[in-house]
Amino acid sequence: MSDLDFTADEMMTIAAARALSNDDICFVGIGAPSAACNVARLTHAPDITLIYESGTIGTAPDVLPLSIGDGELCDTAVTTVSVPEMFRYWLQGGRVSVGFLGAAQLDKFGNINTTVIGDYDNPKTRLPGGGGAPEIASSCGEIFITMKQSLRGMVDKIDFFTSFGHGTGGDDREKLGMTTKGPTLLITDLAVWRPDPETKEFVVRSLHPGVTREQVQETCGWTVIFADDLTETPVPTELELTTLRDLKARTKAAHEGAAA
Amino acid sequence: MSDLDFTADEMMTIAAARALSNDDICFVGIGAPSAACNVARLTHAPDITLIYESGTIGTAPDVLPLSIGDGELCDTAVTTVSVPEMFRYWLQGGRVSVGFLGAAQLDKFGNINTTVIGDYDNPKTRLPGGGGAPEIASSCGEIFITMKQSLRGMVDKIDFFTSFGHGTGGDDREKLGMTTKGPTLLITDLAVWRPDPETKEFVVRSLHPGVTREQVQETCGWTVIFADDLTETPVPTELELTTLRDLKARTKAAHEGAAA
Amino acid sequence: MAKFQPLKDAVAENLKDGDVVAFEGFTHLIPHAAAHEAIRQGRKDLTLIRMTPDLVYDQMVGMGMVRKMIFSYAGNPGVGLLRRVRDAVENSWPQALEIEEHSHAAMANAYEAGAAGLPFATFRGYKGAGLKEVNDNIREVTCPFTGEVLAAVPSVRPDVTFIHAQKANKRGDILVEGIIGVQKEAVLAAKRAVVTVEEVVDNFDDVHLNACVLPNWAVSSVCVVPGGAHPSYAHGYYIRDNAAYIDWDKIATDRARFTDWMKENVLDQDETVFETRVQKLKGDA
Amino acid sequence: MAKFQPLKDAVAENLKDGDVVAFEGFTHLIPHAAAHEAIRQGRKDLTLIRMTPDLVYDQMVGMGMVRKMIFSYAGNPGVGLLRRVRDAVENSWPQALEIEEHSHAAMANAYEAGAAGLPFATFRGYKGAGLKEVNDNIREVTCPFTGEVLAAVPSVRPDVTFIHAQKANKRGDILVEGIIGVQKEAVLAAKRAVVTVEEVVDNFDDVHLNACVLPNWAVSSVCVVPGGAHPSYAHGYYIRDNAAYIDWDKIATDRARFTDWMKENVLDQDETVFETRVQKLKGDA
Repeated sequence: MSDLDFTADEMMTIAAARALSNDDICFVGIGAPSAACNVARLTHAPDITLIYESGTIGTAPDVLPLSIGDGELCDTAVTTVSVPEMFRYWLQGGRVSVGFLGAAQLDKFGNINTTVIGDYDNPKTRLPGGGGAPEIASSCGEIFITMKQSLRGMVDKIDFFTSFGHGTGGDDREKLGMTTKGPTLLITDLAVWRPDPETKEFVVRSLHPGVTREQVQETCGWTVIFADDLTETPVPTELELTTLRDLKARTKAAHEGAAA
Repeated sequence: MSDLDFTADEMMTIAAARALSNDDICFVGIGAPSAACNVARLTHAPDITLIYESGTIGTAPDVLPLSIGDGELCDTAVTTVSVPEMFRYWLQGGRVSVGFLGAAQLDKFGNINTTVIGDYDNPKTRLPGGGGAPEIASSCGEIFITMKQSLRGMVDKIDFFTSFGHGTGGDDREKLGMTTKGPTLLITDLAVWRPDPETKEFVVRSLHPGVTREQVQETCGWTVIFADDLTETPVPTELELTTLRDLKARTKAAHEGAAA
Repeated sequence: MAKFQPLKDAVAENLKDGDVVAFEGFTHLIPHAAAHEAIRQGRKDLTLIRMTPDLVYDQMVGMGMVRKMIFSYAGNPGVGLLRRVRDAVENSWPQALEIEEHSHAAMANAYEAGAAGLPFATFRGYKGAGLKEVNDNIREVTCPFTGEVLAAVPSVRPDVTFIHAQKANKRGDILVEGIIGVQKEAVLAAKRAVVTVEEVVDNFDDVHLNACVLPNWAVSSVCVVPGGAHPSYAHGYYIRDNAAYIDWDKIATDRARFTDWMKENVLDQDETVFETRVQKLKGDA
Repeated sequence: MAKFQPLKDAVAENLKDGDVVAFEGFTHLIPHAAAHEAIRQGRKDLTLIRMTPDLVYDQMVGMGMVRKMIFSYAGNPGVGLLRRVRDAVENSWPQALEIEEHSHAAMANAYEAGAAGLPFATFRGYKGAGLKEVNDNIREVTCPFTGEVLAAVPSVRPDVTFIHAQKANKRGDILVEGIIGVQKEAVLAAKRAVVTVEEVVDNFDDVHLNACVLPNWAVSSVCVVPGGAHPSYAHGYYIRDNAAYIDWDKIATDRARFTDWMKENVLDQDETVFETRVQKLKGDA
């Protein structure tokens, strides 16, 4: 381990950032995905194209947006298009390589629920709903998911299929006529997961520094499979950590205060 | 008759211009309709909205465009939208009150052919085709048609239904599910025609000054019906004539020469 | 043809009890002032449409004005849940709320189809998605060339749409810039449209040839309400009041606190208060 | 990701015999220079798509490069017929030309659907129109909500699209302004896209937020060809050479005169001639 101090949250964001490349066209969900995408842009992937569903294409915000439509996104974008155009030409048109999503509930096949806890018609908790996720999940070349582990979040059976991952595994996507890869990566605060090529069930490929198998299992509602060649996630570099912390600090200042 | 000299062509354009009102949203075909629409704008209807299918909304050209997409149309427009938006939101959206069309062949029910003379697969003459006309004819609130009379142009039976007028008359439009009025006015170089309310066959309502019933019939391929209350088209006013001639002179100079 | 009039008159003339209404704005240019006027006028039995119902719909639902909500993301963006909407859905307070839920793609396409005068929208969506099972307005069409089965939803056709925009010119043409969302579509899909603007300028001669401009004949009423999008923002005028969005989460948690806040900040005010609210947000816009 | 390269290389790399190709431009920004390069390279057996095939398609058809043409208005705008197209259709000279004919609304919707990745487009059109009887690619879909029967056409998905635009920036992003036609759709609907531009500028910082910009990753090749739209025009650079359009009508009337003109003005030239041709047209642009 390095002598750098970092939180599990920071490790999660940085591990997620590393998954993105300079050539990616990335459709960014709000929250954790937004931080990861911008850390990627500010470190190893300066030319990555970030797209937010508000219509902003090729944005380079100096602070993280609170909403997906903050003015900062538009000011720094290559262009800003209408929302119908965004969903028709850019997302459905098949021009996005990676969709980055968060999740309230997730199962081991990458299916996501952000709609309701409990029954749809008589919900225990009404969540915000899917927004762009149902079509992000089917139209992007592949899907990265990032979320903090918890028994409430990583469950054996999600209450509602907001967006489709690998269904019940195997070739479920192909059966529905989907030609995109679906979830290919899950980054939590404890580990990096990838689906098994056959079953499509998430398998832990690396544990973040200091994390044990037991911690991963205790915060996950399904029986976790660990890769035979399980490795340790490389610790954050100083550049990665500084970039993330500066970004968070700028963001906090911008959202708490009013205008300069 | 007035002591003003004017040609049959000028009378046609001016009679057509008079049919347009200040509140009209007018989809302008090229050629004769374009001259009439702009004479209306430059005389009694200064606030008329002229739309060309190139995407220019609310144009006020100083010279008549040669094509439907001259730069002048864009420079003077309230806004210029993409062609898909033009056809989807503005035309199909039902926001155009009058569509103004010319015709190569026309029948007595206002059906228009600008596609082929002869058989479609083995044409005697291949014409340019419909362009925007098929949907202009069905989507605009009503249709005005303007053309010079000739036995070749005003025929008993058109060779091809480029755009639908009143079909075989009566309620043919309703039968096809159309809710717009279709052709309500025909202005030729000899007369002003309107469809009979029941049969939908064009009836001559007024003869241009100096024109006889015989002249109208000799240049028309169907048996012409004249209104019981047939009148004479008012002669062009000096303002109308001057406006049209100035417009034509500016246009000729602009199209023959190169840039200033 | 657009007429310039006070917001009070525009709302009274254009919004009726039982209407299907969209107050649109995709995080940017949300017509808060117009929505607050509708709340003051006490409209009832409304069907609200919006991709991203946020604070104003939370407020209208909490005030008992809403029978049904058609939407695709009912959250306080970046903050969390809409607590008044949640209370209505989970506990029928202050009254039951019927919901028709879609994805963003479906709603964006439905507005587009509405603007295009079509009865439905087609898109490649809802594959494997649970909303298909709970929303009877998600159906299918088959491509007559390839046989591919695509999703279909009814077009959105509001009785009236409210939007906020940056500028009108003296003729009543409207300019929307920046994140334009589905505002053009929402206006063109509606029978009537009311636009609040930051200011009126002489003309749009300096406006880009292809800017998003709505001609005056596509709009019913134009009302000058500076700051009328607050706590949303107007690009070029003032920035988003992110702190207000974060605060709302606390206000809306509690029914009594919500009711008090609405009285003080909405019912006992008029639209002139918006200009004051954005004063401190003008620096960086 | 766009690469900057000479027009000759871009055409050679992107346009193959037998391709389905769109040289788009709605009277404005017609990619004449790119089409002339394609003529010089002697491509064969092409399927040409365009709403308004005008001079360049008349020329390509007359040079025997075209197997099929998909279009909605085959005229010389404001002047008359396309005489080489007519000669091919009526007399099979220099070879037979298959045509697939649509209305503008159908073609515009077909490009839109192509850009949107859909297999077909739906619209309310072709009511009572004769094209339905002669074009098997005009079919129907039924609204699953209202039962209304609408028209359907296959989406346009070219192998390659060529457009001309005003500017690229150094990153290869493309700016199109003025009458933007269906250029964005034509590029996004295609597998590959080649863009000729008037000039390259450092950046687009002064460009309107909502201007029509194609990001560099949506384009294959960018070629700097000043004047490359002539005798069409580039808004802000030079005006339409209306006299050249009127002249074309005489040139194209006669097969021998056409052939001579093509040799002198196209085959024996290269793209640098376009800059010279627009010199006299720059005054009023």
